[in-house]
Amino acid sequence: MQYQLLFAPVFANMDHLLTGAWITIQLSFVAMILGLIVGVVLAFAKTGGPPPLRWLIDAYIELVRNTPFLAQIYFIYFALPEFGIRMTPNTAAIVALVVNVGAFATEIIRAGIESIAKGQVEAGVALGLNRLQIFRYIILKQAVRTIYPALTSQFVYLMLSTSVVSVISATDLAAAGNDIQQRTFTAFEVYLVITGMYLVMSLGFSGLFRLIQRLAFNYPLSR
Amino acid sequence: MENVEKYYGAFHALKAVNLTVRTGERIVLCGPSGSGKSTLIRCINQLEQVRSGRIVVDGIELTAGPKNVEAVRRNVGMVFQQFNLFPHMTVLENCTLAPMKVSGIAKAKAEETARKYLARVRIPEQAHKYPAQLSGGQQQRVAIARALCMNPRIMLFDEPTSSLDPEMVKEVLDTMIELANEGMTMLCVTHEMGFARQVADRVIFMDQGEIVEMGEPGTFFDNPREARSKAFLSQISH
Amino acid sequence: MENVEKYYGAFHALKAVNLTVRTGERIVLCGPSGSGKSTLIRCINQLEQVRSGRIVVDGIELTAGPKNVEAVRRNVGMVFQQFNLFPHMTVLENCTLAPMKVSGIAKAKAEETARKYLARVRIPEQAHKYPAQLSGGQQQRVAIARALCMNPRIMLFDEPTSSLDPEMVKEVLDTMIELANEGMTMLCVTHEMGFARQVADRVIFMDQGEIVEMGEPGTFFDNPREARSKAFLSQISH
Amino acid sequence: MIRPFGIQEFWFIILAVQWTIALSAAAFAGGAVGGLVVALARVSKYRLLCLPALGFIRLFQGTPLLMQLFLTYFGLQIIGFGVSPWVAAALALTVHAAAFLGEIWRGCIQAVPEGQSEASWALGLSYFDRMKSVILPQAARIALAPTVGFLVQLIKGTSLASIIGFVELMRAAQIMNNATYSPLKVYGLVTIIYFCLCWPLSVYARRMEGHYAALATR
Amino acid sequence: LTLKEIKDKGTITVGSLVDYPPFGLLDSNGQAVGYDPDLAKEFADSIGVKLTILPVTSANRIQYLLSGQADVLFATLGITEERLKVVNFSVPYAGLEQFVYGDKDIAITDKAGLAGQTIGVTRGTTQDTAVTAIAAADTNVQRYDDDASSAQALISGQVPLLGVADVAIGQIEKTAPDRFTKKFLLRQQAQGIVVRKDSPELLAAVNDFLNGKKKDGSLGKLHEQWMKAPLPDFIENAEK
Ligand SMILES: Nc1ncnc2c1ncn2[C@@H]1O[C@H](COP(=O)(O)OP(=O)(O)OP(=O)(O)O)[C@@H](O)[C@H]1O
Ligand SMILES: Nc1ncnc2c1ncn2[C@@H]1O[C@H](COP(=O)(O)OP(=O)(O)OP(=O)(O)O)[C@@H](O)[C@H]1O
Ligand SMILES: [Mg+2]
Ligand SMILES: [Mg+2]
Repeated sequence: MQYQLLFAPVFANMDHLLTGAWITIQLSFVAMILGLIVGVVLAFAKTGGPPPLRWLIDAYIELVRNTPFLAQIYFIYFALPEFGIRMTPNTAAIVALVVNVGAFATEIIRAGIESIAKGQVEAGVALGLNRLQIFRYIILKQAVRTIYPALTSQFVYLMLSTSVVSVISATDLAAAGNDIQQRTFTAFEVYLVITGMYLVMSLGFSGLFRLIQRLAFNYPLSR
Repeated sequence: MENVEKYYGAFHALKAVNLTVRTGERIVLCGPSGSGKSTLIRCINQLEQVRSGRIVVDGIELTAGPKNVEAVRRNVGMVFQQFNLFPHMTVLENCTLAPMKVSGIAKAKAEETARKYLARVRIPEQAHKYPAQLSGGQQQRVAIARALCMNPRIMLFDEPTSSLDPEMVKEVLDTMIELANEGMTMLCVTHEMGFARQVADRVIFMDQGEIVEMGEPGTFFDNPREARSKAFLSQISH
Repeated sequence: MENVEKYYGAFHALKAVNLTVRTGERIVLCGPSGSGKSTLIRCINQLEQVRSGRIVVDGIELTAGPKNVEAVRRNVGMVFQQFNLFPHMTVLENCTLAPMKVSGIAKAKAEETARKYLARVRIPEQAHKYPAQLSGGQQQRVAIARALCMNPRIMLFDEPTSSLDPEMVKEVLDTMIELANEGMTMLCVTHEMGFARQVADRVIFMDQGEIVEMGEPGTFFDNPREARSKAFLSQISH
Repeated sequence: MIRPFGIQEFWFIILAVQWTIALSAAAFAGGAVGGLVVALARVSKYRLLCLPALGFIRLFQGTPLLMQLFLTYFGLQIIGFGVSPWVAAALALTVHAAAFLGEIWRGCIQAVPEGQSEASWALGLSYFDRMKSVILPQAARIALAPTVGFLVQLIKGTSLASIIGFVELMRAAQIMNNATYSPLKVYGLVTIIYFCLCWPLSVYARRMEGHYAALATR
Repeated sequence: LTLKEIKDKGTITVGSLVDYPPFGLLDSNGQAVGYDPDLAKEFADSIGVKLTILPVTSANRIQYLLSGQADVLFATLGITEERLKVVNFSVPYAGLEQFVYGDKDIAITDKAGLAGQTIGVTRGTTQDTAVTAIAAADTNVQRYDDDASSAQALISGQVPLLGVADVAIGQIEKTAPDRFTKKFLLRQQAQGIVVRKDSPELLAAVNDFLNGKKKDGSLGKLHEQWMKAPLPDFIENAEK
């Protein structure tokens, strides 16, 4: 049996795929920004907040880190309505992504904060800055610079994990691909093409991150 | 400073330390590694909390409550062995951060002050560089300028020259000597004996968390009373 | 070493350096930071590759091919500023690793040799500790013993004492002096002038990638010829 | 035909754990071997080794695991190497793990101070001895925590093998959910099981991280 | 593979759903059972080969066949024009009635009522095709990966309406009785057994097998056993 690769139906539906890719980019981007904010706030709270708050954050992180994203998204979309929280699929997808990446970002940023030399904080204290000012003006930028690689690969990973949000009928790239392959029965070809599109997007995101790095963290490190 | 006791866990780092520093006085602290010199001066601006005893700075009792700590920190400048400049800010930003955020001074005014002090430590032209672009000696002088920008009444130095290459030690010491000559109250941990002889009003020798000997530099160096001081002095001038 | 040129990218680190070291000679290299001292001695055991010029060690031309590099590396021991002991191995294991793996010596024999050299650097009792459990001075002496275990014909030292606390400098220098007295060929980057005066046959002063001055320690220290050497010497003995 | 979510369904899901574990173990074992090769190639100074390793990492870190699984299973069949879902899933996850572990370990190898390499060189050690006796043991200590961390990610990643019909934990849950229409019970159970698998590993990883930090600051 | 090659090999690989009761499910021993697997067993016996059931996923059923993982699909596939373009169908062997189904309070009786509504379907099923065909421009069609997810979307209130087959409706009614009603019939959908276009003899063998079983009534019995209902008339009488 000889399998004939048929790309024509895939390319005929390219607009559909591009729309899906655009939604994937939007989902990732919004989730990334919100997740980063969650991460920064929680990391700050975790490195100095009152113990009960820290336990709560720990519990959140452990729960998210140790369960599959698929299960998390099921829960948010199908179970939360029982508690009266109802969201559209794309909103639920964003919420799930933020919840997920927020936990990872918190851990990464916390590690970054802890990697800052103690002397930096002491210098801030000696100058009379308060805790929030030290965090905001001294630690944050340096911390993000040290963990920037880890953070960006987490974000690329996030972008790739959006491929499972189609289970709750969100309309991302993977969902668009599924729709097309169901109609044209060229699953292999469709997946090959969208895999290529994901690759382009992740390389694009990596490039964008490098650009941001060059612009935002342009201060020289010690010789 | 009265009867100050400091513990790190079970480790007794400062043992009943008593010390009074008068305005304008310049004190050099020395002693072997681990003797508690850093601990002592770090207690003065509460980088370390003491177990018991009283610390009064400029009439304000530090050990009495967090409000006082704030007030004292504004009056105490500190320079560290590792410079601890903020690497992500230019020299100028390093110097203006605290005045702007802590004292609420306007940016233009803060920069003016910063430039004044940078000129005083002889590096006015480096204002827009980042710390990593400066030599160690220049960095340490920026650190001194940064502390001065808060108009402190006392300056603390913790081995300001010991992580510098030999060529750069002098430029930093010169800056410190100038500062001393202008009448700044200074407490300085250092092993630079030349500096101590030249500017110190008193030299304090510590060992194992205690003040072992205290005296004029001339007397101390040439004629130490205690056996421990003698042993130490002979070691560092081998 | 003939006409050696070394570049880091576009940066010209060594400029037409010529140097001949006789067997048993003890040479001290000094010069300001960045002058190429480390680069020079690192070229000798090919930690850095040179752009052009010839390096001949013990009759073997290093620059001629990889085979020769292997042979030369066995005859050259090196001690670094940062000790670079292997932290996951005990002192004894640090010392026996290379003899066993490179020279294929049996474990018992290698340990015997190692103990001999550890005794010689005066720390026979530390053989089963890990580097992190030793003081800096002890670690550096282990590093010396480790290099000696390979029976090198030349020893290179790159600022072996400059990351040590002042109290520990002496114990390492003493070890080096002993070694020198036993007739080891040594090339040593250091700013310890006392050591240089005591053991060096020649002092070489480098600046900006060039050998500026070369001479007997007495002559060099008390009566330097070049302006740059004078400036440097006055700086480090301020 | 619908049946309630009973003890039998419960056991069906519980027993599927063995396949999740088997898949994770196979992928981890294969990925460790591949990852070591990739990491060594990546830190090599020869471009001929370094660049392909980089390309490999970029490719497999830059595409969704879901797609990798699908393309492996159907792609192998198409080019004439039909394999069972089990083999395909193990293979795809192995390659995935090799890419991630390769990148993690590269970082760990590079985190060993340069001076260690230099000292080994100065002692005359060969490349093999230098790696085996000096660099890798130290890198391994740094690598332990992130590696265990990745193992957690891998275990969770096996849930995507459900796309090619391989019956591991997540697929078992889908099947039971379709039979019982009790998603909260089914997915609740599955979530708890994943948590029980992953959490001890996470705790261990963090303990190791703290341990290493304590060593490093000495 | 041609029929002859299958016979030479001695086994036939049949793709079946195992997550679509009562058509296909797993029994307590993890064996695939149900209307599809049982029928496949009888077919394998009829041509004298051993049977291997390959569990397939509903979303990728056809890919298993096209890429050659499965020789034939007994996988509850509805016969549609689109599918006929890439594969061949046997004579119908089962039928489903598909409805628009949803909240009691929603008063809809025909496709015009779908305007402005949100309706869920299972991705790639024939309901998907049917609903998509009649949906108005402002109808929001949400596609889930399997029937249980679609059903859960309805039950949890994420969608008020569902395009769904009678089999699934039975299941939903048991979980959430009296909350939903059938709105209108989408269509009657006949299911066929699927083979690749390049195996005509295999198709002929399947058709012979099915026609034989229809004639002697045993297909009806098997249907009765699993579906608790006789073979629908439109299947019984269909000639293809
Ligand atoms: N954060 C800490 N936790 C525990 N012990 C500490 C801490 N900081 C300092 N110590 C201990 O307290 C003692 C005094 O330390 P201190 O830093 O004041 O010494 P020092 O005189 O400044 O020495 P050096 O010359 O090395 O800077 C030392 O034995 C040190 O090990
Ligand atoms: N790997 C490298 N890449 C680029 N430049 C380098 C590198 N190593 C050294 N250099 C440059 O080469 C010059 C000589 O360096 P070298 O380390 O030999 O100086 P040195 O005399 O040993 O100084 P120090 O006393 O600080 O150790 C310096 O200007 C340094 O910046
Ligand atoms: Mg100190
Ligand atoms: Mg050097």
